[in-house]
Amino acid sequence: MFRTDFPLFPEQASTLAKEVDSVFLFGLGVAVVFSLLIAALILFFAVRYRRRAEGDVGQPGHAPAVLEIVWSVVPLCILLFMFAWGARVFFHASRPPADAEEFFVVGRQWMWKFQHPEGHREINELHVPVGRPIKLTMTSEDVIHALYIPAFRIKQDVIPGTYTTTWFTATKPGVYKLFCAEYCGAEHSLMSGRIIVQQPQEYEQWLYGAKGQQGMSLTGAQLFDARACNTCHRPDSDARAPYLQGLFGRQVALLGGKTARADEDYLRESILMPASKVVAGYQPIMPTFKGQLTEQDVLELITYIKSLGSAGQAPAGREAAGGAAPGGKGR
Amino acid sequence: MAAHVIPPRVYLTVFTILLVLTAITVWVAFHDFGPLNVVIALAIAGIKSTLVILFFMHVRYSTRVVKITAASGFIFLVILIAFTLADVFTRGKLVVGK
Amino acid sequence: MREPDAHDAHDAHGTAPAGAAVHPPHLAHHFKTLEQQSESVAFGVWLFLATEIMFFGGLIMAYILYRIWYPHDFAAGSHLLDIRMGATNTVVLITSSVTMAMAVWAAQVGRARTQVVYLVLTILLGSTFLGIKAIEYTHKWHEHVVPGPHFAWHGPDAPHVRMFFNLYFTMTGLHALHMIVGIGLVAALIPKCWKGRFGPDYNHPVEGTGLYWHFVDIVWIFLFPLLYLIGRH
Amino acid sequence: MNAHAGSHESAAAAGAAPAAGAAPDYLNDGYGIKSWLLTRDHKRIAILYMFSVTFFFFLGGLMAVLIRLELVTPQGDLVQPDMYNRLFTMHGILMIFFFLIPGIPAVLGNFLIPMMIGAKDLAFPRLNLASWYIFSLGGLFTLWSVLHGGVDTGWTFYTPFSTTFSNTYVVTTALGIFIAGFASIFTGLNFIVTIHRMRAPGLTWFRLPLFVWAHYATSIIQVLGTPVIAVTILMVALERVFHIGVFDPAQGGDPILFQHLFWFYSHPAVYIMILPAMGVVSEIVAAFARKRIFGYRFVAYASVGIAVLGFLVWGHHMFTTGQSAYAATIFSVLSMLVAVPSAVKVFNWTATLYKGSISWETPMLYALGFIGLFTIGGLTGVMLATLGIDIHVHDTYFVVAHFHYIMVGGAIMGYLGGLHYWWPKMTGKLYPAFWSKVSALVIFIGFNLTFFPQFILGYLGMPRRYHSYPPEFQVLNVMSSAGATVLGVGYLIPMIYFTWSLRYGRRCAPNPWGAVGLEWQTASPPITQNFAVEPVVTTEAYDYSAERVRAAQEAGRA
Ligand code: HEA
Ligand code: HEA
Ligand code: HEC
Ligand code: CUA
Ligand SMILES: [Cu+2]
Repeated sequence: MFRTDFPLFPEQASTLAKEVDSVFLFGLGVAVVFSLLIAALILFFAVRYRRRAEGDVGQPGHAPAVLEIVWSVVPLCILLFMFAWGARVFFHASRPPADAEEFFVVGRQWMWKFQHPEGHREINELHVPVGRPIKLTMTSEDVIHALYIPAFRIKQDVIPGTYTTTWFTATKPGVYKLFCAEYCGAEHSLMSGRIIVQQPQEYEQWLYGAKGQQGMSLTGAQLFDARACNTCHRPDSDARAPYLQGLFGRQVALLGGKTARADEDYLRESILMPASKVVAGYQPIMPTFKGQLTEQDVLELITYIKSLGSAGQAPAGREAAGGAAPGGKGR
Repeated sequence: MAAHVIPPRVYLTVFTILLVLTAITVWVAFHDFGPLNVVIALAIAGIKSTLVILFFMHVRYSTRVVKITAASGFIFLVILIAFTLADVFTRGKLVVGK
Repeated sequence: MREPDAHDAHDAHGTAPAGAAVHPPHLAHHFKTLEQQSESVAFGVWLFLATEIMFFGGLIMAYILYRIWYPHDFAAGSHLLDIRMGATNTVVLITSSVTMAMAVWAAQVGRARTQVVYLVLTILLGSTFLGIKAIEYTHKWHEHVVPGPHFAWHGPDAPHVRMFFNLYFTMTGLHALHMIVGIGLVAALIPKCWKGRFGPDYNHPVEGTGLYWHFVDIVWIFLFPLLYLIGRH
Repeated sequence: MNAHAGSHESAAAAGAAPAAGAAPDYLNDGYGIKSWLLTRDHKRIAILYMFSVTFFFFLGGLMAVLIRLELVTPQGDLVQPDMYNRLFTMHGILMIFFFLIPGIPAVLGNFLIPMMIGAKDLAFPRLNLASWYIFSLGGLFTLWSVLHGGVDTGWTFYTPFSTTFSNTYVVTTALGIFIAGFASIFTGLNFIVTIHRMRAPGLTWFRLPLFVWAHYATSIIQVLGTPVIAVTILMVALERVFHIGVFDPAQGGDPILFQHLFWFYSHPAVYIMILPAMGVVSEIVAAFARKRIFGYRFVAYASVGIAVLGFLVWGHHMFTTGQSAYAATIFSVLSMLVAVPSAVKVFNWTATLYKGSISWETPMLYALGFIGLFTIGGLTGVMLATLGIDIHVHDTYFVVAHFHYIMVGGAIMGYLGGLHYWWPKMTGKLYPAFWSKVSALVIFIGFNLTFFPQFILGYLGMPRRYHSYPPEFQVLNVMSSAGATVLGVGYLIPMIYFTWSLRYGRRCAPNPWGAVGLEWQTASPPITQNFAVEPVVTTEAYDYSAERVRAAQEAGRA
């Protein structure tokens, strides 16, 4: 089956796509203009000044410094312009808007696992509503993968042991291809999937149609009990461990005088390798949960901890600004 | 012949300084200077190796290209470390929603 | 190969070209003067050392990164190292550098016996270093911190402490390997020194070997504070 | 650069007349396998290298053929995915580490640098021979791995896939690359010392041919960059064997550290591959336009500028890998800067053609092809360095097209141009002019047909290292595979006529092109000592004045 119709330009289906395409088209323009210019000059000179007699020699030209400066500075200006424009787009692409909904992605050889904030899970397929910013927080269970959605012009490596993020706002309902772009082993080329962009109502329907799902923070809360985290992390004053309410986003004072910001990576590390960053004023008694929790579990726990409020939007009755520790223990 | 012959006296002087510096660096290690500990330790290592390079390795009396070669190894090493750490220190620092 | 030997036979190509009649015996056919030859060798060795700096540099880069990430675990690992042995070894190696420098000096002034004495001293000191290192390694083995199935660490965060020891053994191991090569190079010089081959005109093999030896010393000058002197206070 | 009238003529005369002197040319100075395998003559070592790299090129090319065959259809039907992964990995490794990196320096550079600077040999002839043996040993390790099933990590060896997940011959291949790396270091070291210390009287830095400048710059990278890949690959091997954990996130290691260390070498390494080709092009353009290279000094400085700046941009391979966005920004802007010296070179070559006396000989065709294709490759490189574009095209066929444009369209064109230019010098034989022009044309057409469609594929979003792909990409892939066939034929033609010429080629005059470079002032093929009398240089490089050219031609005809 040989297709004779084939696309020359990829579909644009996110807010970012237009921006990326504009820089690209500019770069392409520069490339075409300069390639043609050089090619034309070479051909013209090679014909015009072709050797006519055996003993002919070229006319030694003197190289004026101005010329050298011009053809260094002009490209330089074009290049810096391209850089600045590209960097703007890139920063836009790297900073999810504050109101983005957070989805979780776990990559593994050779499949993609997605989880909606409401808890619904999908494999190799992701339903999203059109027009709403969506942030993907991603990690991998084995090797490095990369989430690539050409129609959205986004790509981000998914790295074991840490979280990376990317985001998009889809602009057109439809079904778009999803690829793994970082080589990851035998079935790298089969580690693909679909992004299904739906109108918000359709999406809601689909979500509630998906039965038996519960919010991630709820499963997280259950895990928190089931894994006995709550035996230490309690609100009372003789708890052996810091109470986690209002933790997310705050600067945490660590043993040894350093501080760390309580972001996802910090929480993950605190759960899997508790001894590597010990909170000041506590004993390093927390057991490691490495190997006992799946990446999925960790994500759920993190969502739960985040749902306990974060710095800046702390639940009533506690102030984040002063940094006074919950339960009176210094942080 | 890298023509210049350095008299043994110089070697002995350098040797003494190196021993003293070794003693200092060990001494410093047992005292708390906060973050300065690392700085002092590396500074002393830097001075010691400079002495070895200049005198034992005759760079002080060598041609300019040898001087440049000796320096370039360290310079490129610094580039490697500086740029890599520039990434490591700023990773994940992009503030959400700004 | 450490010391790119320009000491090529000059007879390989049959008839020497006219005008090369006064070619000193130690001068390779393609050089014009002994000075050109010995400068080339010193320069070549220096370029090789620049390479070596970058080679160790990759490891040092890894070490610095993880030390910044896991300061406590690295300090905990470092505390297990014997600082007295490390310091002793530093002194031993610096002393060997002096004896090596003296050997080069002896070659420059053409004293054959003195050269041999200093070279032998250098080898002895180098071996002492390796001996002490071997003792340290055995201690580490008994303390179960040699990476591998034998490794056992009873504290929090064994993986990061293991990382310290992995790097410790890789770095000191590679350094020791360089020492062994250095001892071999020095030993290879001794017969020639004994025969009085080296003098004011021709000594670049000794000088080149010396450069290499000092470089190995410099590596240790950095390894010692990096590995042994963390958070001792 | 050249010897001025008086003394160079005596050199030329003495060298040029085979009958006059006692000294046989280097090819006849000893026969038998031993006289080759134990030679210390840089020219013979260059020939040894030529055979080795040609072998690796065709082996790598064979894998490319299989890759392109597999990609004719969207389904993975020719080979298993495992096999496909090994194919592109071995293709990349062989082409980069065993063909292109040693390619021009160890063959053309080795042969020509001593002659261009009027020396009898490189500074360390034994080290030179040793480097060929080291290279061969590295090659054997790699071949051994290929024969036992190969490696499937991609030529980039990204961790933790290469360290904990791949179950192929990573360690032996890594060792092969590690060993071959030292050959590269020793070649570079040898060149630097030679260029500093062995120049003929009167040959100042700014009289050196640009070929020598380019190799000098290349050597800097070889000496300072290669050890880093060596130690990195050593850590990968240690990690596989002893699980030292430095790159293993499960043990607290950082996989991105590997990428930093890898690209710290591998980006500068791309300049190891292109700078020598640029040097070749400078020589050819000057010789066939019969004109001094326009802006000689700027071109010379540009080589060194590229080499040094090239060390500061490696992070542009890691824009989407979780490297910090700030670091990415720095690397992006620095990548832009490194394009400027390349632009300077392209413009100066073009300006050299202006009012030149241009002859359309085969080497010139290759050189002009180089300039055009390198420009396209370089400008797409600049697009990749633009952060906003790279998020979309990273790890797609756009990148594949970019680097083949530079490495196949650029560097190989340069290498072939150089071979055609100096073939008479190296062998004393002429190849058929007609067929060589045909080959240049076939290669140019085949090349563009192969790799141009890949730009489009890349922007459409086809990821690289894909064994199977969505059907809408098929047409472009078929075009690419068809082009690869033409390209393959194009490479076979020179292979055939070069081999043919060794036996049946017409004997050429010492200076068939009427070129004025110092290497043309001696016999073709040269005597073992290169020059019968040491040349003395009194003029600038590329002194293509009418008298000089006439003199050169006359001496050449003698
Ligand atoms: C010989 C090899 C070679 C050379 C010389 C180059 C040269 C350049 N490369 Fe390329 N590159 C590779 C080989 C090479 N590259 C390889 C092998 C890869 C892939 C590795 C892998 O992942 O497997 C790669 C990948 C690669 C990437 C990563 C892409 C990705 O994975 O996402 C980037 C990104 O910045 C890049 C940029 C550049 C730039 C800016 C140059 C510059 O040096 C180019 C400078 C030249 C010019 C700019 C042209 C001449 C200028 C003019 C005619 C003047 C007019 C110019 C302007 C107005 C701008 N290259
Ligand atoms: C110097 C470097 C070099 C060279 C010369 C080439 C040459 C070629 N390369 Fe390669 N290539 C790389 C370096 C190079 N490549 C690298 C570094 C990668 C990345 C690897 C990775 O991802 O890890 C790559 C990847 C790569 C891919 C992407 C694979 C993938 O991502 O899935 C493709 C696909 O088309 C390709 C094609 C080709 C082709 C068609 C040629 C042609 O130019 C080859 C032409 C040569 C021949 C054809 C052989 C000679 C002729 C014969 C043996 C006669 C018989 C053949 C016929 C008559 C057809 N290369
Ligand atoms: C045996 C007691 C104990 C258990 C069980 C325990 N923890 Fe902890 N945890 C601690 C202590 C003590 C600290 C503070 C010292 C430190 O950082 O290691 C802590 C710190 C933390 C922190 C960092 C808090 C901060 O303020 O920065 C997080 C997050 C955390 N624990 C999560 C969990 C989760 C999730 C679980 C269950 C899966 C859990 N803990 C189980 C004792 C415990
Ligand atoms: Cu997952 Cu490629
Ligand atoms: Cu690059």
